[in-house]
Amino acid sequence: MTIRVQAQPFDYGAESNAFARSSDGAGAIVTFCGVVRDNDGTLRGMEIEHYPGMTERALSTIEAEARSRWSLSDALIIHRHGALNPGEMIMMVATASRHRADAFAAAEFLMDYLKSRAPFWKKERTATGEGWVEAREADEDALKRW
Amino acid sequence: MTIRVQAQPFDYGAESNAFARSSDGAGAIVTFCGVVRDNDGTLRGMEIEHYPGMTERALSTIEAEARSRWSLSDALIIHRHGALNPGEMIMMVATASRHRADAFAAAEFLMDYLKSRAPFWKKERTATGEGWVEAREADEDALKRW
Amino acid sequence: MTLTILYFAWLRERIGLPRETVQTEAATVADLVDELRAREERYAFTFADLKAVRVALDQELTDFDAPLAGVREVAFFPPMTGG
Amino acid sequence: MTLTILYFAWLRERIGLPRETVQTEAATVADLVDELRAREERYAFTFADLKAVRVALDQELTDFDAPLAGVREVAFFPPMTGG
Repeated sequence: MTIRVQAQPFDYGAESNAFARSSDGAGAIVTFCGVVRDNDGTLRGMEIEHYPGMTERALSTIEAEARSRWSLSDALIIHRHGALNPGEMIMMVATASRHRADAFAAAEFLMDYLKSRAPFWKKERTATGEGWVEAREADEDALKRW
Repeated sequence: MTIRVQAQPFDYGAESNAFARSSDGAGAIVTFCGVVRDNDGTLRGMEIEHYPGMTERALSTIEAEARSRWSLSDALIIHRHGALNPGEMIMMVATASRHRADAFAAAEFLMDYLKSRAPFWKKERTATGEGWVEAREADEDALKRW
Repeated sequence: MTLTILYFAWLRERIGLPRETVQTEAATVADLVDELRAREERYAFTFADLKAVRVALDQELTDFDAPLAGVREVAFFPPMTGG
Repeated sequence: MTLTILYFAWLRERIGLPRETVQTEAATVADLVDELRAREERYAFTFADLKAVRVALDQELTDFDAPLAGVREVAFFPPMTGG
């Protein structure tokens, strides 16, 4: 089980391969990767603020909860903070299980909780100014199903 | 949208990175990778037989169905056939969407249909002999939810 | 009519060949299976329990009561185990 | 009691500092917020609508009616937008 909160970029593919290799015998690997998206071509960049200390605690709690609910042989969370450019990878999660349904459910659970319960805040910088990304009601609602 | 059925190994990480990069603006990337697992340490290898022609048709149909159900900017299916060793990667799917819920649902849908509706058959070779892997009832049941 | 029949996985192994060409007037897949069963013991053995067999006509999954009119390729195989 | 208060995202920007130390006898988070609001306009402005504010005590998410007894670190921030 690995949690990394870092300013520097990570290599999604290399992390996915390393995770799959170390989860020998798992059978089913699921990964999620979030990319800085530029919906209308005006995004210049993004700044991610976080709460050092609480971030790691929150991610550990979320991951422990996922492990208690599903049969996982391994899990990985990497989340960046600081300045990011459009197209850069913000974060990834990976889950490994003998059963694909567990790997999928756990990865989606980790994402849902990470979105609304881990202390990260995104600020977008566009051609016309900058502003904090507002939390989506759909993200809060997504927690209710678990 | 890419479908590849091949005997040679593929690089899960490199494919994941290339997929994420080409899905610029998608925001959410989900991948699944199936690994030859050796549950009790007796597996020597696996042989995957398939039905050339029908395999590509079935995968295309499944992928088109996923695209009609969810908002996907891209999808990828790679599946190997022939001889595989324990620990080798059998197949992967990847989905890209602006919304993570769509990317997750589509990837799980692709996996569920690929398991039971694409003409692949696995034969396992162990220390004591060889045998065809039997279809699991749970895999057939998994289709009912879609 | 002339049909190409393909066998996969344990059906291929039991019958002992991956494909063959047959002349038949069978109206449905079930009729064709009956003709094959009547041929030789290995066919009767292979098609003993149709619950364990799936069929595709011209590469589309179908049922045993599907008509063969216009079909060129019939494939028999066990439930699929991809992924 | 002495509390360290942390502010994140737009709360940090509106108040103009990332952290401060306060002496308070506030019994709950809500009491503390009332004290802060009474201090200066920028606090009143920042805490005008508590529906848009979340609070953590010693790095655990909680509610505004949570007691402050024994707490060392209070953090105020908007709904989280990670992932």
